[in-house]
Amino acid sequence: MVELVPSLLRQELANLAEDDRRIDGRSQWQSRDIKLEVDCLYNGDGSAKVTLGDTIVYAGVKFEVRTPWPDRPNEGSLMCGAELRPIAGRKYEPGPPSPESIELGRVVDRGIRESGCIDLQSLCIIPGEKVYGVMIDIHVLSDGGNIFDASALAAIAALRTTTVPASTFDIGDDHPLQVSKAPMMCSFTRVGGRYVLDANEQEELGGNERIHITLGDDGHLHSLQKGLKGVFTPAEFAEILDVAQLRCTELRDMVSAKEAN
Amino acid sequence: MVELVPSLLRQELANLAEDDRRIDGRSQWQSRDIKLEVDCLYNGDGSAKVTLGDTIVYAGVKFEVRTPWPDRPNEGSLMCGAELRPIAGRKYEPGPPSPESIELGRVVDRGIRESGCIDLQSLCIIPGEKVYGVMIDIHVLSDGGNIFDASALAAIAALRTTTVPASTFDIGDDHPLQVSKAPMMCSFTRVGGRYVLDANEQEELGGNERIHITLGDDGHLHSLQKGLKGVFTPAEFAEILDVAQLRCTELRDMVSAKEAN
Amino acid sequence: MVELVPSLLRQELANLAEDDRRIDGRSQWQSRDIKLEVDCLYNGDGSAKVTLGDTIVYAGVKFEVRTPWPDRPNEGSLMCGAELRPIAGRKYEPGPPSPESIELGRVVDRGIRESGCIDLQSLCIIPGEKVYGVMIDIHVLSDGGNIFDASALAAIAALRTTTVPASTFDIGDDHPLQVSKAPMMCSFTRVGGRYVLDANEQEELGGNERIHITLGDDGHLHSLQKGLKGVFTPAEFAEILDVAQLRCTELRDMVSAKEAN
Amino acid sequence: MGGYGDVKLLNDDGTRLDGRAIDEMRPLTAEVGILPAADGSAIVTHGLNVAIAAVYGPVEAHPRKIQRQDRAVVDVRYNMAPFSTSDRIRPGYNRRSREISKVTAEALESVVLVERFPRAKISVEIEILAAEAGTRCAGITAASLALADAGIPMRDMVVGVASGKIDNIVVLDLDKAEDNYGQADLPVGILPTTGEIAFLQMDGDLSPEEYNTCMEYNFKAAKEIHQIMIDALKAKYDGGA
Amino acid sequence: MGGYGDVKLLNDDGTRLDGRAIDEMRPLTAEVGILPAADGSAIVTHGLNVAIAAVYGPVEAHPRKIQRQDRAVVDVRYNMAPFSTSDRIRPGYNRRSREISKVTAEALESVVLVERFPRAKISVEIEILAAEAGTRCAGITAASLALADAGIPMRDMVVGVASGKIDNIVVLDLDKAEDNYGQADLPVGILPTTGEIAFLQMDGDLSPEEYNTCMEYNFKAAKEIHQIMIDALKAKYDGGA
Amino acid sequence: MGGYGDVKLLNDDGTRLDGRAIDEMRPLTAEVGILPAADGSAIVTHGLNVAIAAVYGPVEAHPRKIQRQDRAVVDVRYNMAPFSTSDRIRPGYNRRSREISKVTAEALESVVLVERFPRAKISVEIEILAAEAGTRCAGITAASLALADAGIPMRDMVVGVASGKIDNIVVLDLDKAEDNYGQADLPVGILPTTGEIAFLQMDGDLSPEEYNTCMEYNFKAAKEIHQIMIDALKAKYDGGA
Repeated sequence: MVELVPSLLRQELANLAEDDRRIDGRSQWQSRDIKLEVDCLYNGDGSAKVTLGDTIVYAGVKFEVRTPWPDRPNEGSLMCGAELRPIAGRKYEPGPPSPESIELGRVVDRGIRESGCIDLQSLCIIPGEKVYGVMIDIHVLSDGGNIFDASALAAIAALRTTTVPASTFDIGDDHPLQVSKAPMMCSFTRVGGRYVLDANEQEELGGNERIHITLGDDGHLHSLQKGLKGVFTPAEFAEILDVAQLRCTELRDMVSAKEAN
Repeated sequence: MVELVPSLLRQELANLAEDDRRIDGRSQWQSRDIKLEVDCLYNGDGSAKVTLGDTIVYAGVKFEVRTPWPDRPNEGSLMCGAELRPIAGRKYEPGPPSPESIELGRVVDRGIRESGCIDLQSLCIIPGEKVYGVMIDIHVLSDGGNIFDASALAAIAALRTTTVPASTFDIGDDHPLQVSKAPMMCSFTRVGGRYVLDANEQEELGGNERIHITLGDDGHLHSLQKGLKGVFTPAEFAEILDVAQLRCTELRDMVSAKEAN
Repeated sequence: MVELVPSLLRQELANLAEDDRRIDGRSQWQSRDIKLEVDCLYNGDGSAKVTLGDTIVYAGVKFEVRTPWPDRPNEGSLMCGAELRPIAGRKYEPGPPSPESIELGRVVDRGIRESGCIDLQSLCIIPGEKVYGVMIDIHVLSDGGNIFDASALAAIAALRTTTVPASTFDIGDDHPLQVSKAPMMCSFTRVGGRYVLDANEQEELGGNERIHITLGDDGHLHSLQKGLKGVFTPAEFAEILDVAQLRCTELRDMVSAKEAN
Repeated sequence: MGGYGDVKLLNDDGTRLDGRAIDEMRPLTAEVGILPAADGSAIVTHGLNVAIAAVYGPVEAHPRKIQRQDRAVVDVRYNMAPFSTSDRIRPGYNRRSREISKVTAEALESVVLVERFPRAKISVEIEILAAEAGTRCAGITAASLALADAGIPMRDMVVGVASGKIDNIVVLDLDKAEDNYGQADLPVGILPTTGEIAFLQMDGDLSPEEYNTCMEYNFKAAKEIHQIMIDALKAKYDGGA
Repeated sequence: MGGYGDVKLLNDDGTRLDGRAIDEMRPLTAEVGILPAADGSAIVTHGLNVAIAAVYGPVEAHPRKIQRQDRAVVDVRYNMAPFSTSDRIRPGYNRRSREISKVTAEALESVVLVERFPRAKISVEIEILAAEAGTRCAGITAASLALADAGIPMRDMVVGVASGKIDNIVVLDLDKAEDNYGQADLPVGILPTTGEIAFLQMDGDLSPEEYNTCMEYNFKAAKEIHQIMIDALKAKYDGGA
Repeated sequence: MGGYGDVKLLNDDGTRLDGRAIDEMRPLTAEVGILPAADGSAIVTHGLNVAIAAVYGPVEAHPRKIQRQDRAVVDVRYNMAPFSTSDRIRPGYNRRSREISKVTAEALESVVLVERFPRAKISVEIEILAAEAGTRCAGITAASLALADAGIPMRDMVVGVASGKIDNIVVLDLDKAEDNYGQADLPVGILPTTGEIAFLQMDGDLSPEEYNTCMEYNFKAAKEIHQIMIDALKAKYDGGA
């Protein structure tokens, strides 16, 4: 694939959009192929690997036992973080967490947290004394575009196949983590003036703002985020929300199929 | 006001000093106008805003409950810190605390602490178990010169109008913090070869060393600090100490008047 | 001594090596003079100063009382760290710990720890509740070459003359720390193509990889480390291991002599 | 959202605990030019929130690797003062403030005519002195005013405003209790003239219909706030006339 | 080494707890070219360890003060993912990972023909996704493969392998229990063609004779691993033929 | 100051707990040229305090933004070794050491002829190996000696010395107990030739009269210390003659 300098690339993307085409031949609302593997890492209490085009993301779940927050004595905690380390691509630099990685972790975190898929009270071991802390770590190994959707999918898929390592902490037998819902994220990027689903790396390089939508099983919104420079109209949002509803259902079915294996 | 490059500014300041004048028309021992507001911020257990010429400083007081230090089981703690963030002026950069902000916080801290105005034993809740920690945070919003005096005044004024939020911690009713004294800071900068009171930003830019003096109600010294490049003689110090005695009394009266409101 | 640029220096060192000579006149396996002082610092529970040619290193030992790790309730802990601060030489910069200082601390730590010279169970005060933590801090004041051997010697010499400050913690009378063995480190640097013992600063500047060997009282290996760019053959290692056995015995005798004083 | 359903947030007459109607905003005041040292500045009080913004620049961006050849970068630092919250927070940035800084900068870059200042940096400092739910919106509003006060050319203002859901009812402008115990919060940055959106975040649970109601309220409130902003600028530049 | 003598690590028949002979390696697999964005990449699984390495470069080194006039610098970051260990580890580097990064970089600089790329930087990223004792060796092997995959000229590969001592017997390739309760560990980086050593660490207790036995085992295993590495490169470049 | 009035610090005969008279200094020794690598160095022991100072430079200041066109900058790092205090302190700088570094640098800049070295940096490293009250003064004295040893031109030395108040009596040179339980401490940096003051800090409680007595003692002691400093320099440069 020819490397275009951004301004030429922008022009090329605009020309393609006018003909309702995309740089890799996909249609406007078409995603790249997704491959999902779960329970793929020793030492992860849950784990998943998502391959989305050239994007590769791992998520791992770990438990710890801790004392509850004083104002929430009957609740465990859930935390999701993301790392964007130099392995992920030429543009990533070593150093403290970048705003990009913080945003990624927090947007995925909110989608999972706000869907209520994990009952934090079910993570209580002894009220006021001991609760589980569940940590989801997202590790982007290759950024080929749209790392948000790949990360969110890896996170929820890892969670939904997680074993609570109770025996490690002398708290009875290991058992599956209860995850009652499957919130899914779907992201749109403005490319050549219009929104497309699942932008690849070139489309992100020559594109504008993006919108991340996390939807629950019932089609409710649990998390929204607009990132990067650009604005949108309410009408544009209404259109992509409809697309997101369809796409999230597809993704949810894929995760269910994986779990049924 | 014309921006002068430092060497020209130095010359100008020296010329003015020879005629016993200052760049903004004040006399040698004259301060700029001060405006003090107290109890001005929601969520601050105590708060104050000081406007001193073009300098604007806020101070906020917050309580926490903590375990006492093992060697001081009957004492709470007092801590004063200062932030000099980029909002305060063009010369301030983001990043970890600068030596300037650390010095500011520590000099104000020593003046308050060493005056004994807060009885640390009165901050004990349950000996050896629970004590109050009192945190004074100074936030400089605009550096128009002499941020030390503005900060020290904001800190003591905030403290003296602080409510101990005992009910928040289920330790009885809220009540005023006992502050038995009113230590005041008064700073002098060498400008054009001689010391002046309350230097403005231009005088600081073209000036030399400065001396910070904190005096108690009885005129005793509680804190001294010399900052920046320069030296002084014992005779010079004797002169400014006399000025400081007068000025600190004025400041103390202003705080008292505010409290009487 | 003339400062040579590295490539000229390399050539000069290679020429010397061909004639079996070294830049300061020593033979291949000859060390510089060592001077060892112990118990030389107020406030150190143990302390030592090593002067090795132009290299000067201090080590200090401090105790703290802490709770044991949950999986080792009957054991105290030992920790060794090193600081390479700008005072040590022109090439050292201020800032967070460099890889060089981390490596130095960890290699010295492993030699002491793995020799088993300190019985960690003897550092237990109340099982599961209170144990001693022993901290050895290495402080390099002047890097004249081979700071590893100087640091390791200072660390073990300080440890072996350490007093457990039990009375400070109200745990009975002060008493000597039991250190049952005397692990010694011996380092080799490739200079002019061959290994030499105890390289000086110039030899390090114009040399290649180095090998650090820590041997116990019985001649067993407790720690190995290869540092810097370069490779070696098993036959080369066999030769320097023999030299290390002799040298470590000499060093051990020197420490014993010091202790007998 | 805390989402603790056992706290009742609506009175029996349909009003809220503080007496507001469901589509009623907390009082908002604005003033510009309050900081002598800055190129532009503003203070916004929104309910009990106090947000102060300062603008420095445009100046040449340093170090050079942050420069953009074709436009200015807008550098935003959103910061909460240690004494601004009910529990003191440690000075310095945390993950939340870094995220808000990033998306606020991106919202402001969307309206500033950045292409007029190649290789420049425009610094926007947002300091929250008191927090009572809604600080990011108050910060955006204050930042827009400070940019205008600094004379930075913009194609529109960005008005920060939020709606949300409490007791299964959509309401405008959550206060602290509503934020703690409510079900959803939808803060947005609206361009009042063009009707576009430059800032969008949301968490909680909203049906698509509820989302639409939230947005209706948000647009309505943005108009009100915009007028207050215009008045504040006039108060300075027209001598209050 | 943990050195806890009360855990028996050898069966009565002389085999190890997992059934291996004392000079038997855990299974090892390798694949190259697995990361689309990198100039070279590889994954190595060794026992249950998973190590992924990527190579970026050579590119001009920045900032200039890290440049070397006569050669490239090899910059290695060895990092353990938070979920790679039995107890989660906090993201970011710690003292252990910094030390391993340093000595791994020095080992790779010893084989890369760095003098061909003056003033350049070659970045090697090693990510451990699962750790079961021996990650630094798996990382070195993966890094060598990624360098080869990136087409960086080298005078030999570096093969990471370790031997150690358990129950007073020298064994090849310690697994997790053996690492936790054993008596010594000797990880090395061997140049399989020249028979030289570019990486050496060791801790525990070994007599000189035991050291020699360890090294015998290490050299034997390095040959085996080298063959697997060659096969992995062939699988990509010869179309698996 | 600790200010714990229940600890008696003066004997009935008016002497202090360690037998000193109220205007008597602890023993002080000085030696220069002790560090081979530095351009100048010195060790000062004052009571049980041990302070070592090294000077590097003048060299061109880097990065360029710290350069001053018309003079050298003096960069001071005051650091306490972890084992220097009764409780071990964590390596690295803390707020106290950063403040002392700042005001010490400013004191030294007041005597070094910095205008002779435009755009240069002179680095002064002060390491406290043992602390028994008064380390900042010992550090200033050691730094002055190291600067002289490095041949840096100065218009005078800076001599570090402190007085304070215990049991309501002004005394010279507080030791550890007096510092912990005393009522005031006034450390200064005196130019012994000109009689000026380049360094001044103070905390506790002093009447203006007590301040004057402190300063009298300080000036008297500065003379004594100055002679020891001169002797130390002579011991090196005159071969001890």
